[in-house]
Amino acid sequence: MSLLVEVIFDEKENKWMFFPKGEIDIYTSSKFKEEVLNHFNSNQTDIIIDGTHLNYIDSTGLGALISILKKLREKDFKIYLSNLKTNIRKIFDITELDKLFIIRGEDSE
Amino acid sequence: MSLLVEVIFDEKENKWMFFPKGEIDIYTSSKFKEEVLNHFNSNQTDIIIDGTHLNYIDSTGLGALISILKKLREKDFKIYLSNLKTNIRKIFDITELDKLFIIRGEDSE
Amino acid sequence: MNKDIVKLQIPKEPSYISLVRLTASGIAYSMALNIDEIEDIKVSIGEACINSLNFSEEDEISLTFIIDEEKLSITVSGVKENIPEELDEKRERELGLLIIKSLMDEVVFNEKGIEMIKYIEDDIQ
Amino acid sequence: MNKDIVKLQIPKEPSYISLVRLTASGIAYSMALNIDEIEDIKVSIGEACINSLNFSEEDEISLTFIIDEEKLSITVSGVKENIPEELDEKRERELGLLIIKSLMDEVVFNEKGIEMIKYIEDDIQ
Ligand SMILES: Nc1ncnc2c1ncn2[C@@H]1O[C@H](COP(=O)(O)OP(=O)(O)O)[C@@H](O)[C@H]1O
Ligand SMILES: Nc1ncnc2c1ncn2[C@@H]1O[C@H](COP(=O)(O)OP(=O)(O)O)[C@@H](O)[C@H]1O
Repeated sequence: MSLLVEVIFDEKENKWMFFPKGEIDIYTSSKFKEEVLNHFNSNQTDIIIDGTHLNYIDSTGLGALISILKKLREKDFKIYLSNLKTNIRKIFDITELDKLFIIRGEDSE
Repeated sequence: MSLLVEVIFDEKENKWMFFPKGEIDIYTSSKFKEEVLNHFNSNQTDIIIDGTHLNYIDSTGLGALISILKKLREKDFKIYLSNLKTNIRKIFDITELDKLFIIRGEDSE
Repeated sequence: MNKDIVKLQIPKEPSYISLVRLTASGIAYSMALNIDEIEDIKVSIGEACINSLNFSEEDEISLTFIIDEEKLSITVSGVKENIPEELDEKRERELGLLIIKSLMDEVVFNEKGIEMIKYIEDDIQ
Repeated sequence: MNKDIVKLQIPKEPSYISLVRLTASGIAYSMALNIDEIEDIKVSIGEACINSLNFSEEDEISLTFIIDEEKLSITVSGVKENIPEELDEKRERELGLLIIKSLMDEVVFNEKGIEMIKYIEDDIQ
């Protein structure tokens, strides 16, 4: 019923890595977006959002991700989603947002 | 939100051992009582009810235990409660049923 | 101060009481009550529902949660304090009331049922 | 056939939506729906509540769960199918409706809100 975000800067890959734990939902998504963009703004690189501990996402969470994606694209940076759980992968399927994001950690990679 | 009861006959101690997993509550307590008494009737010995995996008990569960206790006492057998979790131990405290049952696996033993 | 109200209504059936416990736990959890307090609320609301199941004249049990910064108040319809002498489970029902009175900070009975209050303490630990 | 009705009412506040999801999961779980179906219901009811939060004119969101042997029907008040053109989050709200329509077996909008139905399949696995 809440969200914690672990943030690591991966020096080797030169990317921000975010590990949201819990739920990116109406109650947490704007804080999540803010946190990701703050880190991005402090050091502009590609970013990875790892879904290993992400249990739930709703449309406001998708909106936050889209908004992040657009901000990064303006500066020609990429956003990767990795290790999404099946239930969350399903939401990306349904909404066809799997075409908008680079999804890693799957057969397709 | 349910109850599973594992039953073992301890040959060495010559006692029935019951391991309720889950909740002895209004929805499960009469079945629990029946299951315990069926085993007792098939082979009359002292019994141990182990609370290691018991998460919740309500007043109907207490009633079931009291009813089992009375049936056993009629035949001069004993009922032991072991390894109760703190939240469940608290209920026995409040209701003073700790005086009616032999509670094991604590400092007092 | 803002008061939030959550209402829940269930059929007067044993199988729905675990749902009430779940919902009550969720509310208590979101109020940042500690584990012991959440457990106290879960147990008390369970006992209130069992009582209502036995004594209410309605087909449903209605619950109201009033949430504010300093306390959680829960009312449960159909709960009776006076248990008929002739009832087989009289002592068992009395255990239920004893548990509620021990675990909640304030308990009031009225014509509609029971109101149970848990205060939120600033845990200094 | 018997129909059980559970009603839930929450303040129109983001912080109560996780409580709705929890309660809905509990109901779905007790109907012996499988994990995927429970998840579908949880996600859909979350989206319905977000929509209601945006578009309802009431101060509360009212939910009704009708439970029978073959299906679970959930109505949520204040949910609107037609999303105003000028809204910033128009596409986001449309994603919400798309998710509901994809995950539930039947979806009906009426003047009160939305009704969403999930049928219970006899899983032959
Ligand atoms: N000492 C006691 N304290 C509380 N409740 C008791 C006590 N003794 C009996 N009861 C009540 O009696 C019931 C079980 O006892 P019992 O008289 O053996 O009934 P049964 O015929 O169902 O076995 C329960 O409902 C229980 O609440
Ligand atoms: N391709 C799309 N599919 C679905 N929703 C989209 C899409 N593009 C934008 N949105 C919506 O726009 C919002 C985020 O995008 P953006 O225009 O960057 O807004 P913001 O100014 O909040 O960053 C979200 O509400 C999202 O729903």
